[in-house]
Parts: sequence; structure tokens; C-alpha cells
Amino acid sequence: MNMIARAFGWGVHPPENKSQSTAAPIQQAPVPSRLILPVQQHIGAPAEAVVEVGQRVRKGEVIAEASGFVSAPVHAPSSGTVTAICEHAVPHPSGLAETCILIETDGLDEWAERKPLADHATQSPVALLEHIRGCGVAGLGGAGFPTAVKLGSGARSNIEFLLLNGVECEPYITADDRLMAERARAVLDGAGLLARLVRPKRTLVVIEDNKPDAIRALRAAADGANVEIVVIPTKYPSGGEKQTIQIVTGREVPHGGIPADIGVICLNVGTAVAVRDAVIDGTPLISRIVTLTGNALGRRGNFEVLLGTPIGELLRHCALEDDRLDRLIMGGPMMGFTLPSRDLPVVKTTNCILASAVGELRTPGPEQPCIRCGLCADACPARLLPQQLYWYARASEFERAEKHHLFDCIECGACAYVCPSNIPLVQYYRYAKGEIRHAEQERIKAERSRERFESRKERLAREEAEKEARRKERREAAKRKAQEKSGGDDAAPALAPEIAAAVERVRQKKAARQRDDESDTGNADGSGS
Amino acid sequence: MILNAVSRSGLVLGLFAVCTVAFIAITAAATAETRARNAEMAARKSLYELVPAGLRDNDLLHDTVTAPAGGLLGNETEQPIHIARRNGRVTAVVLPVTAPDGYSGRIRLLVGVRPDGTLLGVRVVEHRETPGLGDKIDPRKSDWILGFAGKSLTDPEPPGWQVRKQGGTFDTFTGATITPRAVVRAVYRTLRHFEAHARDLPDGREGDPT
Amino acid sequence: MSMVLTAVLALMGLAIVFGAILGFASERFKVEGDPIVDQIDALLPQTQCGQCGHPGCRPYAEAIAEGEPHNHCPPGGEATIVALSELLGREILELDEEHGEEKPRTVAVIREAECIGCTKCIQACPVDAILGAAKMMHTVIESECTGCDLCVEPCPVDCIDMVEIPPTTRSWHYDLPGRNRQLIATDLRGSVGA
Amino acid sequence: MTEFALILVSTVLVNNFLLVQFLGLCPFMGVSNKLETAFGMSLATTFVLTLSSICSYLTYRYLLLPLDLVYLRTISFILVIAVVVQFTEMVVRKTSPLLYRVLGIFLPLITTNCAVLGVALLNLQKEHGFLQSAVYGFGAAAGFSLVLILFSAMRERIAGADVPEPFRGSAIAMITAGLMSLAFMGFSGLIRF
Amino acid sequence: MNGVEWREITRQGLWKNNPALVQLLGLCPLLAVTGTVVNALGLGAATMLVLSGSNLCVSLIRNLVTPTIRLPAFVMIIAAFTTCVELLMEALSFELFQILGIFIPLIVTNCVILGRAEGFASRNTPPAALLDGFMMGLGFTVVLVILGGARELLGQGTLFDGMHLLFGEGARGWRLHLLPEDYPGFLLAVLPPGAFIGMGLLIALKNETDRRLLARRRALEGRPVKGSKRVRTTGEIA
Amino acid sequence: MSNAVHVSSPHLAAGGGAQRVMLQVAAATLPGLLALLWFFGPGTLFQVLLCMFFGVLIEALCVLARGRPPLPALRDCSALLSGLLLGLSIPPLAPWWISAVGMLFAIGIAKQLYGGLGANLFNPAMVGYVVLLISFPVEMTQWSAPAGVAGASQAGFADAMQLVFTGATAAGDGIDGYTMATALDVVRANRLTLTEQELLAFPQFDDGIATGWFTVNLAFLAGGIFLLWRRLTSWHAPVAMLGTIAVLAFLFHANDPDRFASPLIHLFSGATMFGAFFIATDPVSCATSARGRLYFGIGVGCLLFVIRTWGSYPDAVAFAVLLMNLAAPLLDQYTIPRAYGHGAKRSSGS
Ligand SMILES: Cc1cc2nc3c(=O)[nH]c(=O)nc-3n(C[C@H](O)[C@H](O)[C@H](O)COP(=O)(O)O)c2cc1C
Ligand SMILES: Cc1cc2nc3c(=O)[nH]c(=O)nc-3n(C[C@H](O)[C@H](O)[C@H](O)COP(=O)(O)O)c2cc1C
Ligand SMILES: Cc1cc2nc3c(=O)[nH]c(=O)nc-3n(C[C@H](O)[C@H](O)[C@H](O)COP(=O)(O)O)c2cc1C
Ligand SMILES: Cc1cc2nc3c(=O)[nH]c(=O)nc-3n(C[C@H](O)[C@H](O)[C@H](O)CO)c2cc1C
Ligand code: SF4
Ligand code: SF4
Ligand code: SF4
Ligand code: SF4
Ligand code: FES
Repeated sequence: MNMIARAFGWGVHPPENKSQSTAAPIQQAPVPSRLILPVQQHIGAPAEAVVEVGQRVRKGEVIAEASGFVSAPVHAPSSGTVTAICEHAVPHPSGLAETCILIETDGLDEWAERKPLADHATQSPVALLEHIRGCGVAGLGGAGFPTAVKLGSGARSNIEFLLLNGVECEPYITADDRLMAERARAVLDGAGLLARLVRPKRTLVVIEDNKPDAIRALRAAADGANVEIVVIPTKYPSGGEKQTIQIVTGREVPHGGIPADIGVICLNVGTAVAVRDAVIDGTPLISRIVTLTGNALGRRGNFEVLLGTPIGELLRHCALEDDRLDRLIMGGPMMGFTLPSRDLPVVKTTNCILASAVGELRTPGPEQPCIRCGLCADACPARLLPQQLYWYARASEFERAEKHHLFDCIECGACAYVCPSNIPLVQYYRYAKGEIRHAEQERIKAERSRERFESRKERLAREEAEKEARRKERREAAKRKAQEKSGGDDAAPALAPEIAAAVERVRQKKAARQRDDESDTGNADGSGS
Repeated sequence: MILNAVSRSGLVLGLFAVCTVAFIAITAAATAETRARNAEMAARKSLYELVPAGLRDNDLLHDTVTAPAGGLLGNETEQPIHIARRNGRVTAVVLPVTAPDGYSGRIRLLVGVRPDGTLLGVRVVEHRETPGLGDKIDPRKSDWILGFAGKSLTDPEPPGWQVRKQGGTFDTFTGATITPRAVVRAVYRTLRHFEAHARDLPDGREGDPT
Repeated sequence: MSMVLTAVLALMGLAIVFGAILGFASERFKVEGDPIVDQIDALLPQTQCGQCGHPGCRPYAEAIAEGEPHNHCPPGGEATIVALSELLGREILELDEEHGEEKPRTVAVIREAECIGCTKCIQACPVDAILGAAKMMHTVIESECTGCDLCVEPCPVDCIDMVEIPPTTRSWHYDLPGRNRQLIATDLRGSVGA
Repeated sequence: MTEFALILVSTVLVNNFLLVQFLGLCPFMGVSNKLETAFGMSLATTFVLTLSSICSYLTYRYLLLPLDLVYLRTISFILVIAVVVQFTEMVVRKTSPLLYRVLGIFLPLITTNCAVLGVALLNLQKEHGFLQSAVYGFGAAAGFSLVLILFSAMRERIAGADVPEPFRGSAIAMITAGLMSLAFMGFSGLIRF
Repeated sequence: MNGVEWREITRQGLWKNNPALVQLLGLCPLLAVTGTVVNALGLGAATMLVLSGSNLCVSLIRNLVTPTIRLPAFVMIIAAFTTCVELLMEALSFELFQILGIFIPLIVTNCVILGRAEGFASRNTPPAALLDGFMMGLGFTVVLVILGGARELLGQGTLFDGMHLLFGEGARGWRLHLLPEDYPGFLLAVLPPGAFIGMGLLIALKNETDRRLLARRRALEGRPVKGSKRVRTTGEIA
Repeated sequence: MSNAVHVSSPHLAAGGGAQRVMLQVAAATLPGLLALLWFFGPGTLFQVLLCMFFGVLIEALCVLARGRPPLPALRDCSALLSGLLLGLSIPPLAPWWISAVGMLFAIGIAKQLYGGLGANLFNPAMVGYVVLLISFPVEMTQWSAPAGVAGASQAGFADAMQLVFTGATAAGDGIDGYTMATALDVVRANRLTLTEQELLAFPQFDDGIATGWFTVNLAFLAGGIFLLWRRLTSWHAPVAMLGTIAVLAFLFHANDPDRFASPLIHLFSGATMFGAFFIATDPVSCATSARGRLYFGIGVGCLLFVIRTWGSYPDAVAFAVLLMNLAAPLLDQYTIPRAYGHGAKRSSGS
């Protein structure tokens, strides 16, 4: 086995706190009484609900269909009745509501017909990909990117490395660790399936050296298989896709590009297992492994949880001690976000629920001015200058921030972690990114408004010209007629009725212009119709 | 078209030129005399400061001989030596001197000497010494430079032509030894130069030392 | 006198030569057009609300190019003023309150049950963002509405409301730290302890 | 050669036009808000300053001096400068719209940049010859450009700072210029005349 | 020209649009010659003269010049006045002339003057232009003198030193020693950095005063009606 | 439970507050301070205390004038550190008001007018120092004679205190009796006229090194190494600065030892080490990126050498640093590191 990890200078060493949740093997979380399923649990277009309120669904049945190329379907995690399709708070830092499908479970956990891909070893890659897409597999490691899309672009490129990301560098989280230790075989099977799709030169599973069990299990299972196990030093955030790639291959994903551009494809180990389950067992993505940890929980460990399970129920299952609870975080302490309520579901990207006790997380002190010490820059895995980004973001000098590569920041939080002045740097960056995106949207909208305003003005001018032409014609016709009739006598009563009406309209309109608030009923020439 | 624009612009601008220049020229003509007088006065002023009215009746400004560059006077270029006379006899000489070793470069001085080799006085013409330290050689800042009046090669004796720190008789400023040292040395050299060339003075001396 | 004369002649000569050069250059190197108005217009928010005192953003852009103060556009607010200042090299001013105040972005919503179909709002809308025909119920195309509120006043039955655009998970983003200090300090146990 | 090198060091650092001699301060304050504009201004000034330094010298040497019209130096120099500036503007505008976008708005400002006339007058005062005048003009412009560019970079950083209300804008810029000038005092004495 | 206009021009020149504090024009002489009050006053007076004269002339000929030669023409007028002032100064106050050095001819390029010629005089009647020139010049001079006074006081502990250069021998005695004789003198104030910093503080002082005045006026008058200047982009609705 | 909504990750922090950095840097000056006290008498102690006092006072007043509570601003201890650094730079027996004026410019103008900690463009302590140097050259050039130099006498504790606060000792002496031109003064004043041997024969030198100053520099070097070891500052600026000085001094000295002082004198006298590790490293006014800091250090080194050798000032740390402060924002614009994924780096795996 050749070691190909490289030395790297960036990164931080936050206290790991992983042992709390590695004592017990992965357990099954109970089926909750109610499931909340957001139609969007991934990057891309939201799925479209295909069930109706009151409809009974069985486990594994599609309840929302993918609605675009970058989209993934949602399946019912258990059997029950759809009680509502409505706006419901979703796990998102904003705490805002999105469309969700609510299912009242019946406790039967009754499967719909499972459809494993028969003879997957001989199936064409296209069929394999279709199957994965149909099973709703999305990345379980980070942003939840639809896996079939990623694999598709991998299959089209010339892939040299298939990386299975088992780094799991965030403190507290052990879901991948336990998965690799307990289901090493499944991980490798998944790797094999993925390798069939993207045909890499080498397949690597990347693990940090603080997971000896997983490394041992995988090495044992990989014996003979065409998969290499790469152990890298423990350092946050080496699990970030770009960072893993850099450490393992020495390549950098180009700015604005994707890993496939440099011949790499990177998937979380959980995703690999999900692919395996989908293909071999015919199990769509309806559950995932979630680490439940934090000193406020009486019972800590890893659980296989149905998607849609309300977090409140999980916490109860883990004996949450309410009076000790300090923060409730979805994800790890470095990247996760605090949850504003407990009535939120577990989704495809939920890898951890951290219920910290008071005093457990060393939270930042009061914010002080940046002293430009540069510790943040030393820690930054993207080689940015966080202190400059902060300076520009704070002053809303977004142009400069972009020039300092704001959008290459992966929001890992290493900078904020080391900052002696306790500056919530990542929040500044998120604010700046949000404002820039917002301004861009405003600009696009302004552009459209300008066009619409201009075209309206053109239309009005055209209509006015036409009207003027008509009026002139009529007037001349009237004149001619009048001359013919009475030889120059232009007494009004003598006009033809329709002309009289027109003249009256014009007169009224003029009068109305003078009294702007008086309403007029003669709207025959209203321009809007 | 082009020609038209060219000639019109040219003409109007020309017209302006005529008016404005005439305006200036007339003012210039009207003030010419006063200005010339002022300029002359200014040039004389520093000389007159060194040579009191009682010692001269000639046109001090224009009665000059040329001091070559270099030598004991240390000037970079040829400079005029002004000669004061009364009743046709030389009463004083004003020598331009450059002290090369000031703290921040050269210091230009005018040194007034009587024919008998005693100093009438020393004035700084140009210097770049540190404000607040070395610039006290300027009589507007301190009276130090006035202390040269009456000194000669024999008063004090040559070993005394040093700043006090180096065993001489001349004071220095707090924190600044180099500037006074440069000035003292330059004045001393001037006196030596004067002594060496006293014979070359255009015509005799008035009032030999008695 | 001769002194005056040479002076006059010399300078006149100089001036005539220079004048001629410039006159020649002005013809030879003539260019037209002023792109600055387009650049100004590109920075205005195109709400077309008329609060600046001009019938639309472009006329105001022209007025700015002519020297009118660049702090008369409330929808653009501070951001627009800063951008204009940079473009024009002018001082950054505060928004002129006589023209209105900077408010969050809104859209018009017609309470459709009350709409009598008079088409007045349609005539008022600068960007044709209202659909409807005479005597029929009208609706606002939300994505096109600029929030100028010009349609509100003409409505005879007051059935148009300007509502703030609610944030979505896509449009939402973190605020500048410290902006909502009170909120941060607040104990949110109540809302979490479900 | 050393003479020209000395003139350059002197005008750029020791007797910097902006910070020590106080010449050309209006554009220094006016167009230093952005680095890009500062670059444009520097380019334009360097060109005009060098050219007008030469032209003024020629006018003086071959017109004013022979005719004994030295008192007309101000008016003739400013005329030369105005014409050089306006001519440059027209030519640039026609021949290179791109360059005009960068330099255009600065050119008229240069006429009233007293560094330009200052160079012409100082050339007289220092009795510079043709080449010396050209180098002096160029050096002055280089010093102007250097300080202007550094200053604008600093102002861009100040723009993000939480400066006390009354000092926002030109006041803090002035004070920054003062501190720059303080730093430039360090160069004093480098050239001993 | 009526009284309101008169007052407005005065206010603009002295305070609201003060060339030195607000427009930041004419900075070079402002900083270069304000080591003492007398220098400041001398240059201020010279500038005021040139400014008034050129404004008047430009206004008189404003309809004569085409855009092409506008700049050279104005500049020539200004240069003519400057040269005359320079010549007069050389004749009348030679020492001051020497101290102020090239900053007298440099009045030509004082941006205030060309700025007023272009921005005001070429669009207004001669009396208004003259008044504007005078007031702008006065505003400029006042700032010069204040800065000069502050620097002189801090730098050498005196005020009105050397006034005889401008007002004749009788003025020698005007010199005031406001600080004790052994005041060491704060050299920074008379050196270039002191000029910049002093000017910066002066501008800040004006900003602060303005802010207070505005706050007081607002408190007295109440806020302007918001949005009162709106027009209908889409015309009147029938 | 304090689930702060809308507070972004991370929810962990390692930072201990800016004051921890400042206080550690202050601690690192201790060896230097002790060496100064040893060689130049107790005066420096008064200067340091006075400067720290005025620094804190002025900082508090400025913040109050802005209508803000002063305690959070004082808590970061940066005014204290600036005061300490200025106090270490001014002559030990300078009158007390020197520190007041210096800190007024350091904190009041150079720091608070820009918005306080982190916003200043110029090194506050050095602004204070230069203002003092050009305004009060007499007071600022009167360095005490170092112990161990022939003819040097040292003011005792009581005398030093009286000299600082009243300008004269109880016996009525001024400070003249205790002062002496510094080694660099001697070099500056005589380098054009004397040979190297003659120069080094001055009492200020001993075995080719500057008596007293050599040890002081060694002590600051030790403090600097502590700073680097604790990662309180990056190595780039000091190392680049010292390297540049060493190289320039070596080249010139090798060429003409009579006109140009040796690297040993340049590196180990005056404020070289103090400047390299405590002044040029001020993170706020230095360049930002590692590359920028290298250039910054090189610039300081070059300017220092040029001004010391050809300029008016015998020591030039303050000017060199201020001049590079002035260039730092521009350096920052052109030394933005190549961010991840920018530029074609495509070395192949393994
Ligand atoms: C907007 C967006 C578009 C993406 N498009 C592709 C794509 O076309 N092909 C692909 O293989 N991956 C694509 N990705 C996936 C990324 O390469 C990456 O694998 C994924 O964002 C993992 O994110 P994480 O590091 O945050 O978990 C896309 C990601 C985003 C956010
Ligand atoms: C700072 C950071 C740390 C991450 N750490 C891990 C990790 O430890 N393990 C992991 O699988 N993905 C991690 N991710 C997500 C990966 O970048 C990447 O999105 C994921 O491995 C792609 O696989 P997926 O598409 O299967 O989710 C991290 C992302 C970021 C931004
Ligand atoms: C910044 C600075 C400027 C100085 N300027 C001068 C000066 O202009 N003239 C001078 O004689 N000494 C000047 N010195 C002092 C010399 O370096 C030297 O120390 C002094 O002349 C020795 O005098 P002392 O023996 O009386 O202390 C200056 C020193 C410094 C630090
Ligand atoms: C390594 C280090 C060096 C520092 N050097 C200085 C310094 O030279 N001068 C100073 O005023 N403050 C210094 N400080 C303190 C602080 O950064 C300084 O006051 C800021 O410039 C104020 O905004 C230093 C701080 C650190 C951490
Ligand atoms: S770690 Fe914090 S204090 Fe240090 S430079 Fe970065 S943001 Fe500034
Ligand atoms: S700047 Fe962004 S990428 Fe760099 S450390 Fe901070 S959060 Fe991570
Ligand atoms: S106020 Fe602004 S948005 Fe409204 S019309 Fe005027 S420029 Fe357009
Ligand atoms: S719908 Fe109303 S508010 Fe919206 S753009 Fe049209 S007129 Fe303006
Ligand atoms: S006064 Fe010198 S540039 Fe304006």
C-alpha cells in the first residue's frame, strides 16, 4: 500500500470529543409517530410532491418526484398516511418554513415492493445510474448533492481517482467512523459499484488516523480488493472535499470547477453504502446514520434514523436532560448550525445532532477588533486572507472582498476558531456572500424592469401615435363632411354622432387631467386593455 | 470648415493675449524701477549687516574680486568677495565660505573681516541643519553666531579655535556639537585664507593694527 | 512703450499659434456622445417610482449627469448613492429625505375579492406588472413588480396592498454580526423547548 | 549621469512635490479615493508634467529670454500647459477611447495642478538646462505618482475603518497625508546639495 | 442681484462651500505658506485680489469665448491678474514676496480660481461674480489665517510676528507672546506634517460644527416632508 | 439553553482575547527592558510607566469622546503595549511631558482617529516617536551614557526621577552630565572623516561592538525568539529585515570598511533588534500576507540601511517602519496569496 498523503500547513486541532459516541455500535432509532419530509433536502431544484393528503403510503414509495436534472426524489421512510402537504419549519439556519410532506406513521413499517437492480454486475452504467437516481441518493457527507448527477459527470470525464471520504474531521461526529468499522464490507461493495460507473484508475478510502477501528476493519475487508486505504493526519478541515483531494492527490480543484475537472470524484463513505443498498437491496434513501451526542444527552451514540424523524423525538429517545442543555446544533460544532426549535426533521444531510451542556463548548468571548495577527490566514485551508475578507465584509466593500476570493471560502470556520479576538468571521463571510448574491439578483431584476419600462413607453408612444393619426383622420373627414354639408358652417350639433362622442371623450380627458383625483368613467381608450 | 475654426480660435485667443499682456506689461513698466531697487536692497542687506555704514562709502555690492572655487574657503564654484571701502581705502572684506562638514551637508557663510584680520561678523546664508538642534547658527534662532565678532587668529590662539568639547573656546548647543564645530572650523580657515591673501588686496589697508 | 509692444507681440504670436493648434485639433479629433448617462442609469434601481422627481430612472440619470444631486433616489438608498459617488467622483451624501426614505423591498398585492376591474392600476404600472382586463379581476405578476407603489393610489377601492417580500431559505442569509444584539442576548429557551 | 540620478532621488523622495514642497495637493486629495483612478491620474500627470516641463523650458529659453520678457513667464507657461493638456486630451479622446476612459476625466484637472506650473518655475529658479528640466519634470511626476498611489491604497483601507464621524472623508485623509509627510521626513538629508 | 442672493453667495463663500474646507481646493498655498499669520495674510490677500478680478473679467467676457478656447482664455485672464499682483507685491512688500516665493505665481493654478471662473463667473452677471470672487477669496483667506495663527502659536509661541512685512514698520509691535518665553516651540507645527494635520483637524472641526448646527436646525424646524418631491412616472391616471 | 438564532458556526473557539496576545508581547520585552535598566539606569522605567499611563488615559478619553464605554477598548491592552514600546524607545532621562506628547500623537492621532485597535495605518508608537524626534530634537537625542563606557556616570533612582519630573537633580545638575552621543551617533558623525580603527577607538565601542547596546540588542533578540516560538508574530518581517540589513551592511562594509559600519554594528546597536521583533512586527500596520510581510521586512531593512548610512538620522528604525507602513496597503493589494484552486497547479498524484 503506498502512502500518498502530503504534508499540509493549514488547519486546526479542536478537541475531538469523539469517544462519547463510539462506545456502542450503531443502533436502530424507533419509528416515530410522525414524519416530516421536506421536498428539498439537497442542492438543486425541489422535488414535486406526487401524493395527496389522506393517501396511504408504504415504506420506500416515492412521495415526491425529481423536478429537474439536478434534483432527487423523496421516498416514504415508513408506512402511514399523508396528513398534510404544507409549509413546515425545516432544518436550516434561518429557521424558515418550506414545503413538507407530513406522514402519520401506522407503526407497521410496511415495505412497498423493493426493486434491487437485478444482475447489477452486468447492467449498463446508464441503467445503474438511473437506478441510483430513482432511489433518491444524495450526498450524505456535506451539501447533499444528488449523487447520480455527480456520478454522471464523473462517468463522462476521464477519472483517475475515486475518493471515498471517510475523513470525518469534525469534532463529535462519528457516524462515518462507526459505519466503516461495522459495515466495512458494504463500504467496499459500494466502492466497487461506484468504480464500475466512473472507471477510475485508483479507488481510495481516505481516513484520518484517529479512527483505528475503521482503518483496521477496512484494511481487513479490502484485502485483495482493488481499493487502497489512505490514512491522513488528524486535522480539521481535511475532510472538506477540496482539501481531501489536495492532501491525497496534490491537485487543486480549479476555482469554479468541480473535482471531475481534475480527474477526481469524491463521495462520502455513507453515500457509497447508500448506493450499495440502493442497487443490491433495492432500498431507496430513507434512513441515515446520525450521531447523537453532547453532554446534555443521557444516551449518546450512533443511530440509524428514518429521514423525517422529528428531532424532538430522537432527543427524547436519547434521554435529553433539558436543564443541562446549552445549545442544540445540527452538524458538528465547527460547521453545524443551531436549531431554533425541536420540531424539525432529520434530513438527508443530517449527520449529527449535538446537544451540548452548559460549559461544554468553549464559546467565543465578546468580539474584539481584529489585530491582524494572521493566525486565521495560517489556519485557512483555502489560502485566503480571512482578516482582509473580514475587513471588507464589515465595511460592505464587496468588490474588494470578491477580489480577495471570498467565494473560495468553504466556511469551515477554522479562522474563527483560532481568532484571538473572537470575531465570528464566518458569519461576516456568509453575510457578504448573501449580500453579493442579493445584489446580483437585484441587478438582474433592475435590468428586466428597465426593459419592461422602456417597452411600455414605446408601446404607449405607438398607441398614442396611432390614436393621433386616427383622430386626425376623423377630424379631417369631419371637416370635409361639414364643408360638403353646410359650406363652412361648423356648428357642433351638426356633427355626426360618433364624432361627437370622440370629441367629447377628448374634452373629458383633458378635463380629467386637470382634476387628477376625479375619476372618469369613459375608459374606452384605456391603454391597459 | 477646419480653417475657419482654426483661424477663429486663433484670433480670439490672440485678442485675449493682446489685452492681458498689455495689462501685465503696463504694470511691469510702472513698477520696474521700484522692483529693481528692491532687488538691489535685498542683495545688499546681508552685506550691510556685516559691514556697518560707518565703514563704507562705495558700492559694496558691485565692488568685488573673484574667489576661486576650492581652497581654504571651500566653495564649490567661483564666488565674489565683496570689498568695502571708505575714502577709497579698504575697510572690510566680505568672504563667502562653505563649511563642508555640517551635520546635514554644507553650510554657506558670509564672513566679514577687517583688514587687520579681526572678524566683523559671520552670517549663515544657507544651511540644512536639523531644526531645533543645528539651526541655532541662524541669528534669528540664537545669538551664538554673533559671538564671532572681534575674534581673530590671535584671539583666541589657534588651539582655541575649537568647540569647547574639543578643548577650544567656542560654545556648542545642547545636543549639537557638529554644526558649531563645522562653522568654527570654516571661520578659522577663512581667517587663514585672509591672512595668506591679505597682500593681494586691491590697494593698501586703512588703519594698520596699532 | 516698446517694452509693452514686444511683450504684446511675443505673447500674441504664442497665443495665435496655440489657438490655431487647438482649433485644428478640435476639428481633427472631434468625437460625440456621452456614455455617462448609461452608466448612471445602470446604477439606478429601475423601480421607476418617480420619487426622485423625474418620470423614471433614466430621466433622473440624465439629470444627474447634468449636475443634479445624486441623493434623490430612495429605492436605491445608500448603496446606490455610494455607487454613484464612486462613478462620478462626487462626495457621498445622505439620502435627501424630501424624496422619501429607504424602505425594504415590497411588492403590490391586489386583494382580488375587492378588485372591481377598473384598469386604473394597469395604467399606473410603469413595468406592466399587472394583468387583467376591464371589469375583470386583476393580479400582480410578483416577479415583475418593482414595488413602486404607483398603483396603490389610483385604485378607487383601495384594494392594493404593498407587502414586504418574505424571505425564503434561498434568499435568507446571515446578517452582519452585532446587528441584532438584543436578539442574540435573548434566551430563546421558550421557542426551542417544544 | 549621477547628476540625473540625484535629481531623481531628490524629487521623488527627499523633496517630494506633494509631501515636502506642497505642490499638486488638490488632485492628490481629489482623485485618491480609488487605486484605479490614482493610477490613471499618475499616468496622465507624468505625461503632461514631463512634456510641459520641456515645452516651458523651450518657451523660456527661446522666446522670453531673448526678448527680455521674463516677467511674462507665468502667463506664457500656463498657456503652454493649458494647450499641452487640452491637446493631449483631444488626441487621446480620438485615438484611444480606452485610454481616454482611464485618463480623460483627469486631464482637465491637471491644468490646475500647481505641480505642473511649479515644475516650470522651479526649473527657472534652479537654472536647469534642457535635459535637467526634462528629468526634473519626470522626477517630480514620479514622486507625485508614487505618493498618490500609496495614498490611494491607504485611503481604500481607511474606507473600511470606523473613523470618528467628524473625521470621515477629507479630514482623515489630510491627517493621513500628514503622517505620510512625517515618514518622508526620514529622507531629509539624503541628498546633501 | 437681490439681498437673498447676496446673502447666499456670502454664505457659500465663507462657510457652506468654503474653498479650502469644503472644496479642498487651493491646498498647496494653504499648507505651504501658513507657517505664520503674516505669510497667510499676504497670500490670502493676493489670492483674494486675483479671484475678484478674474471673476469680474470672466463674467464680462463670458459670452465671447467658444468652448475650445475657454480654458486657455480664462487661464490667461487669471495669469494676467496674478502676474500683476506678483509685480505689485515685488514692488511694495519685497521681503514677503521673497518668503512666499513661487507660491505667488502659483496662484494661477489655484484651483479655486479657475473653478469659480468656470463654475460661477462664466454663468453669472458681473456684480454677482465679483461678490462671489471676493467672498470665496475671503473664505479662503480666513482659513489661511486661522491655520497660520494656529501653527505660529504652537510652533513658536507667538502671533502676528513679522507683520511689518505687510503693514510697514509700525506693525512690528503687533507681535504677541501668548505663551511663556521659555516655551520650547513645537516644531512639528511649522513643519510639513503639522500643516497637514492642522488642516485635518480644522476640517473635522468644521464638520462637527456643521453637524451640531444641523441638529439644532432640525430640532427647531422639524424634519422636511418626506417624499414631497415625488412625480408620477406614468403620468396622471384617467 | 441559549440557542442564539442566526449566529453562525463555528460554535467553538480557541482564542483567548486580544489582551492575551498583547500581554505576552509585553512580557517578551522584559529581557530588553532589564538590559536597558542595567546599562542606562532606571530612567527607562519611568518612561515606560509614564507612557503606559498616558496611553491608557488618552485611549480612555478618546473613546469617551466618541460616546462609547471605555472599558472594552482598554481591555485589549493595546494602548498599554504601545506605551511600553514608546517608553522603551525614548531616552531614559527625557522630561515627563515628552511621554505625554508622544502618546497623544501615538494614541490620539495615529490610532484613535482611524477607529482604534486594528484600524491604524501607521505604527502608533513610532508615530509618537517621530513626532517627538522632529519636534524636540534636543530632548530626544540625549541618551544616557551606557554603563561600562569610560567617563560615563549614571543617575541613581532618585536623581533619575527628579531629572524626569523636574529637569534637574536635587544637586541642581541637568542631564548633561549623564548623557553621551550613542554609538550610532558616533558612526553617523564621523564615518566620512575617520577610519574604522579610529572610529572604533571611541569609548562608545569595545572590541568592535557598541558597549551596552550590544547586550540590549541581544536581550531583545531573546524576547523576539520567544515571540516567534509562541507564534505571537510571524517570522517573515523580522527575519527579512535583519537579513537585508546584514547583507547590505556586509556588502558595503567589505567594499569600504572605513565608510560603512560593519554588520555587527548595524545589527547589534541602536534599536535594530527591538525594531525587528517588536516594531516591524506590529501586525496592524504591517503588511498582511506572508509574502507581503517578507517584502515589508526587506523594505524596512533597505530603508533603515539607507537612512542610517546616507540620511540625517543616526538610527532610522522609526522612519523605516513608518515608510513601509505607508506602503503596506499597496503591498497588500499585490501580495494576495494564490487562493486554493487559482492558477494551474496540476501536479499528478503519487
Ligand atoms: C451549485 C453546484 C453545482 C454542482 N454541479 C456539479 C456537477 O455538475 N457535477 C458534479 O459532479 N458535481 C457537482 N457539484 C458537486 C460538487 O462538486 C461537490 O461534490 C459537492 O458540492 C460537495 O459539497 P460539500 O463539499 O459541501 O459537501 C455541484 C455543487 C454545487 C454546489
Ligand atoms: C469544512 C468541511 C468539512 C467536511 N468534512 C467532511 C468529512 O469529514 N467527511 C465527509 O464525508 N465529508 C465532509 N465534507 C463534505 C465534503 O466536502 C464533500 O462534500 C463530501 O465528501 C462529498 O460527498 P457526498 O457528495 O457523498 O456528500 C466536508 C465539507 C466541508 C466544507
Ligand atoms: C535626528 C538628529 C539630528 C541631529 N542634528 C544635528 C545637527 O543638526 N547638528 C549637530 O551638531 N548635531 C546634530 N545631531 C547630534 C549628533 O548626532 C551628535 O550626537 C551630536 O552632535 C553630539 O553632540 P554632543 O556631544 O553634544 O551630544 C543630531 C542628532 C540626531 C539624532
Ligand atoms: C507582535 C506585536 C507587535 C506590536 N508592535 C507594536 C508597535 O510597534 N507599536 C505599537 O504602537 N503597538 C504595537 N503592538 C500593539 C498593537 O498591535 C498596536 O497598538 C496597534 O497598532 C493598535 O491598533 C504590537 C502588537 C503585537 C502583537
Ligand atoms: S485571527 Fe482574528 S484577530 Fe487575528 S488576523 Fe484573523 S481575524 Fe484578525
Ligand atoms: S476564510 Fe473560509 S475557508 Fe478560510 S478558514 Fe475561514 S471559513 Fe475556512
Ligand atoms: S426614485 Fe429612483 S427608482 Fe424611483 S424613479 Fe427615481 S431613480 Fe428610479
Ligand atoms: S404592480 Fe404596482 S407596485 Fe408593482 S410595479 Fe406595478 S405599479 Fe409598481
Ligand atoms: S493648489 Fe496646488 S494643486 Fe490645487
